[in-house]
Amino acid sequence: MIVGMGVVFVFLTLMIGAVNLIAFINRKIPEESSPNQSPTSRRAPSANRQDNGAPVAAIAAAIHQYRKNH
Amino acid sequence: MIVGMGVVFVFLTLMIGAVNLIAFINRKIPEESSPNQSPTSRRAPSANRQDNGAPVAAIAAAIHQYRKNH
Amino acid sequence: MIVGMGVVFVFLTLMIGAVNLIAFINRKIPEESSPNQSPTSRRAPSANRQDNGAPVAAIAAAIHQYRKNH
Amino acid sequence: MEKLEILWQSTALAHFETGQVIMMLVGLGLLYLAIVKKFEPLLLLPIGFGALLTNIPLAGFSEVGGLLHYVYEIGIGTGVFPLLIFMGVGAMTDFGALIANPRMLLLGAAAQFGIFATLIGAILLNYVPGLEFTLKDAAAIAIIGGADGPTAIFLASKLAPDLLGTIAVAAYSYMALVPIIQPPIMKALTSPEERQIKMAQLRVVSRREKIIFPLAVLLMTILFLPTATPLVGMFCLGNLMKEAGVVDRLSNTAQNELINVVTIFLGLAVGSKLSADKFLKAETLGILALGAVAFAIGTATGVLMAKVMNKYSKADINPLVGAAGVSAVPMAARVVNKVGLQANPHNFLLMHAMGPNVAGVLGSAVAAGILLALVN
Amino acid sequence: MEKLEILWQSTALAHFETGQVIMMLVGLGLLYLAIVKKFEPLLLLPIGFGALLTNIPLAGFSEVGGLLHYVYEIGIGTGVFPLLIFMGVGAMTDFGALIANPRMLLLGAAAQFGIFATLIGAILLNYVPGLEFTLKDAAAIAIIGGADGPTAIFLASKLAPDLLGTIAVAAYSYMALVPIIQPPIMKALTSPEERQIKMAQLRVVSRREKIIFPLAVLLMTILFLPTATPLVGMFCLGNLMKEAGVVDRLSNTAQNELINVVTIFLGLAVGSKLSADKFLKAETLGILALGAVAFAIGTATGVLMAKVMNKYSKADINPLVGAAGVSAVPMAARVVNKVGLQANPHNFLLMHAMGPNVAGVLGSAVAAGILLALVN
Amino acid sequence: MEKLEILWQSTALAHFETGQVIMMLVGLGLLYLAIVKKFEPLLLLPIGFGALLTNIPLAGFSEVGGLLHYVYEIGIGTGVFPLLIFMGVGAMTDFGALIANPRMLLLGAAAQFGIFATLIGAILLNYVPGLEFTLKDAAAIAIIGGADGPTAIFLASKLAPDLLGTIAVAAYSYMALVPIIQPPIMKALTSPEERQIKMAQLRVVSRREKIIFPLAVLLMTILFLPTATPLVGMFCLGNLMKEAGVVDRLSNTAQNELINVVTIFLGLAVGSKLSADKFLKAETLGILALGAVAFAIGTATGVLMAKVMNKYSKADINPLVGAAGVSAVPMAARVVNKVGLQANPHNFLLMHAMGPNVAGVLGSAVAAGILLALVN
Ligand code: NA
Ligand code: NA
Ligand code: NA
Repeated sequence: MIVGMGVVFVFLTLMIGAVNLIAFINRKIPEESSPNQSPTSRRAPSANRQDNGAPVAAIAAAIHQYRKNH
Repeated sequence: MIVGMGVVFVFLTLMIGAVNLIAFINRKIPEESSPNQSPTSRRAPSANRQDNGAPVAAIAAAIHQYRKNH
Repeated sequence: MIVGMGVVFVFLTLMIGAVNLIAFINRKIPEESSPNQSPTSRRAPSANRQDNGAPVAAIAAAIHQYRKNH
Repeated sequence: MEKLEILWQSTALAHFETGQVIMMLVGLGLLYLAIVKKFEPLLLLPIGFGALLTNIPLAGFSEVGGLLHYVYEIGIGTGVFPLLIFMGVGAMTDFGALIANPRMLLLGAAAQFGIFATLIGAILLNYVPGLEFTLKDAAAIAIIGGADGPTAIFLASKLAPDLLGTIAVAAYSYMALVPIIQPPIMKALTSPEERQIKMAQLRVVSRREKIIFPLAVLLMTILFLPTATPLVGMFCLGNLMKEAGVVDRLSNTAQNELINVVTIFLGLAVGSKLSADKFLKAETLGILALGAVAFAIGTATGVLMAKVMNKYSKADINPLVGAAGVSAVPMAARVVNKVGLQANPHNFLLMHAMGPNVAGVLGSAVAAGILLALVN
Repeated sequence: MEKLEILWQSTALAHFETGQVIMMLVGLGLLYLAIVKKFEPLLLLPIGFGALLTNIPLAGFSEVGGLLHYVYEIGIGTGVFPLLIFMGVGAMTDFGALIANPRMLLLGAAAQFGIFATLIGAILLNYVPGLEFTLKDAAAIAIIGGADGPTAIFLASKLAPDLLGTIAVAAYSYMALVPIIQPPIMKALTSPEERQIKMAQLRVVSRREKIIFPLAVLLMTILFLPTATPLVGMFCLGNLMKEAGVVDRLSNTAQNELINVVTIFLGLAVGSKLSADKFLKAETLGILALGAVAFAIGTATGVLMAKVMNKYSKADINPLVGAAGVSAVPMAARVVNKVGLQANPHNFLLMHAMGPNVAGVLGSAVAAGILLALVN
Repeated sequence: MEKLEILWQSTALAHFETGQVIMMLVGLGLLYLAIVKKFEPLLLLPIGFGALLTNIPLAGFSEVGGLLHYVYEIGIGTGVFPLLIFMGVGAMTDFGALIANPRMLLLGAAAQFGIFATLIGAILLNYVPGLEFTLKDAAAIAIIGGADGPTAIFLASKLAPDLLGTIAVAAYSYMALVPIIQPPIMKALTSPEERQIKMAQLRVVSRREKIIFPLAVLLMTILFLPTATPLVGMFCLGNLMKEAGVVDRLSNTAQNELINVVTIFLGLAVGSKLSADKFLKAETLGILALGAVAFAIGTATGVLMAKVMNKYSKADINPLVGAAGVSAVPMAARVVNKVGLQANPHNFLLMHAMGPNVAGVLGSAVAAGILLALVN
């Protein structure tokens, strides 16, 4: 039991070191500002995506409907 | 065949009794009004749900776009 | 290699013929105008579909929310 | 040249047999019914495509190592696919109309008469020279009268795998033909006055009743008909997930992505059983004929039962709703509504027909359990 | 008459054993907890239903050829289902709070003390007459203290498949009971002043750190604890897919449709292990008791560790957040937040508790790897 | 102490071999390409992660009983995963541009020249000391020139499972490198005037033609090239589901959830084949070199074919669109569009390049069928 618990602690303590190391390196090497990583471009490209039209049309229709009724 | 058809009838007739029994008990023991069973709270809780933001943002963007064009 | 490449060409050339044939027949036999093939009716019917209400409600709520904030 | 010879030998042209050509035409016919005629396209499109694929010489789709072989063994040989479909259908089904008016269960029972009549018919067909049906075959064919695709596939996979393709095609075809088969029978057995009968509005059913209902159905099936529990159990699981209201994630997945994936593969696997040696025989004509008869009888007994109930019951019952007892959800209920509207344009029977309609699903699952218990 | 006899013999009534009846009541009890009490319904509903199905006489759900038999063998016998759940959970987990304050990992470690205390406890229970646990059994039981369902199922499937049903039910039940078990312990071990401690706001974590984190965790697990890599690896894969930002399609599927499908079948398969011969024995009471003890100890050691850290650290640490180290994401973190608000209505600890909370998931996966290495 | 020794022996540190370390670096490299460089991340991220997992000492991911072992056997050993991907891609593909201008099929044919040139190249590489490729190996390597990932995986799983990891990585890497590999070749083989050629607008294609097209493709494949029907058949099924318009439920699932789930596992399984003993050999360099050559040749023959067609055809054809014939949908078509815009900022070639682009998919599937027929 002591061995087991000890290993858990040693392991997670090492991980603390690792996270601190990552944070340290991260501060040293500033992330290059990449304009192509904007939220809009983060979608994975995929062949002939066509699922954009439908929801937009549905939303437009819903808005239209909503306006008529309110 | 007669046996088979008979069993179907017996079984489903028993079920009529069961449903009536449920309805009877249901009337006797009124459902306690549970405020935490409102429609909004019926969603199952799940770890770190984050799928709410995206559609709302998409809808807001769509509305914005729509307004500009109309 | 020559055999392989040749078969690819022969096969796809035959397919050109097939597509042209389809187009030809398609022009000869005009598609009967089927009013029940309108976009709205193209959805496959399915037992007790209930997924229509939710998104519309969500959109309406989003619109309402959006209007309040803008 | 030798290479060209190898390639020629590897074309299908050098190996086609007449039976395969005919079966591919059958496949194309099913695709036509699915796409142009919109006959149960969710199933008939994959079934038709599977029939095309399985009859290609040399491609080996349905031989060991082929895609359709795996799909069939894993999905249908084990009975898993129809059960998953049933779970999804359960998650789509609203028993409210049935709970509000439980006597409609009798209509769901009466319409199963078509199943047992067909059973006798199939056994009698043995007297026709050239037709041979074992008791198991007969039971599997009879279930076509249940008008429920997954139930038919499940029972056929257990009792008569060789007839599975034919039985599934017959079941789904006749389900699609409900708007053509049922109305004449419904009109022949009812008077215009009966067809105009208005039914009392259904009471509101509480959420608690809807939660307890699938559990009660499961419990009774467990007690009295355990052989029906695979089908009824998965159906009730789906319905419980829907009504419980605490696992909407699971319920939505069961009635959307999961059932869609299974439907694609179920269809392909069923189609893979449409091979010439199993389909192009006299038995197939017998099966198709029996299926039509079963539907007709089920419709008739449903309507007649409703007439009897109308006579002896306080509340009015429009006899048309009995026709919905064959299941074929929701098509049969819509047909009832339509025929009702022809008699009285202000009489909407749809909600009243939903009760017998979902009762019919239970009824045919129960009948399948009885057949399994009797002949297996 | 003979047919009626066959049908009677085919009812369950003629074959029920007392154990099966009791187990079906257990199944109904689990359904009650899931639906009415909303105890971890996503798992307990399918588990309860599976328990109903598996105890039906004659239906053979869990025998060779039955649906639950296949699902168990394919999904749990191989360990695949818990790993897929872990991938989905990884794709739902935000490690931001932990990366911002990595010392919280110590709390995730301390709370695993419950696991190892339970291990000793289970071994000691062998001295109680009538109870017999092997070392493997003891390790599988101990993991209940990890408060992480998939980890418990994964370890139990490897070390003690016979106890799997009981262990899974105990794990999920206690996870659901966190709001009842934890607060008294938390309050007993802390003073009102400690409970009011405010913690410094967490720094913003860059996207790059979030991408590198799962890779670093995987790398360290690979280097030091390869037996933990199945669990940790799939968790990190899910998290990497989420944070990478280039495979959102895959990440969304992993945390929605895929995890939902797997959850349904995982629950059914776990429930199928709730048979009378495996559940209705003295050991089950021992397991349930040990599970409760493990939770209590883990909560206590988490809080105590946080007190120690608060004493020796520059930055203030509210000892309550230590209780979140048991995992049970996100319930334990919410409990911390609630108890904190009782002490100071303006002190929101939720974000601070998320760090130890997700650290607890890693901690129990690591502990599972250690147990696998030690006893396998 | 003994326990500590057990734990030390159970760390990977005590067991790492150099090859495994190198392969894990390869895996990290693939993750870098996927996440930072956005090279085909949907596949390269899971492949890279799979490479990490499979090279962990002791974890046994790819040994009997390990997750990746099951996934590989079930998904790739049977050929099921690439076929499901193909079905999903079919459901995403719009053949409108190709039906409107069917001569573009010739460009899809010409670009497959890279495949057959590579086949010769791979056989010739046997003369390089240290390299040994059988005819089956050579055919599997050659398909990299088809620029179509699932086709390459399918063929490699049938002909050269040992090379599968390398071939898949090469195929997807070069597909991602299309924007770098193709433009110089396209510019070298065309004059500025040719690159400015405008093409006539495409006619509108009716829904009926789009429905018949996949059936016609399937029929011709069945007749002339049955060995290509697994790939072409599933592709046509997906496309038919999309165009039929009556099974949108199924089509949406095929192109979303189903393809996503399969992509995750396909990637992991492919990655699991990136083990040191199979990757770290001279052959790998040969394969990578041949893959690059195949892409370059395919691009060149596509462009040259387009030049010839432009010369002898009434309608103007911009030779650039020939480069899209390699497939790599939709990347190659986008590259064509971009290079075209550089020559004339008002000349949008995207729609015109989609024809040869999807023709290239058919072309490489056909080529795969020919290779299967010739060498198997
Ligand atoms: Na029925
Ligand atoms: Na834990
Ligand atoms: Na290609």
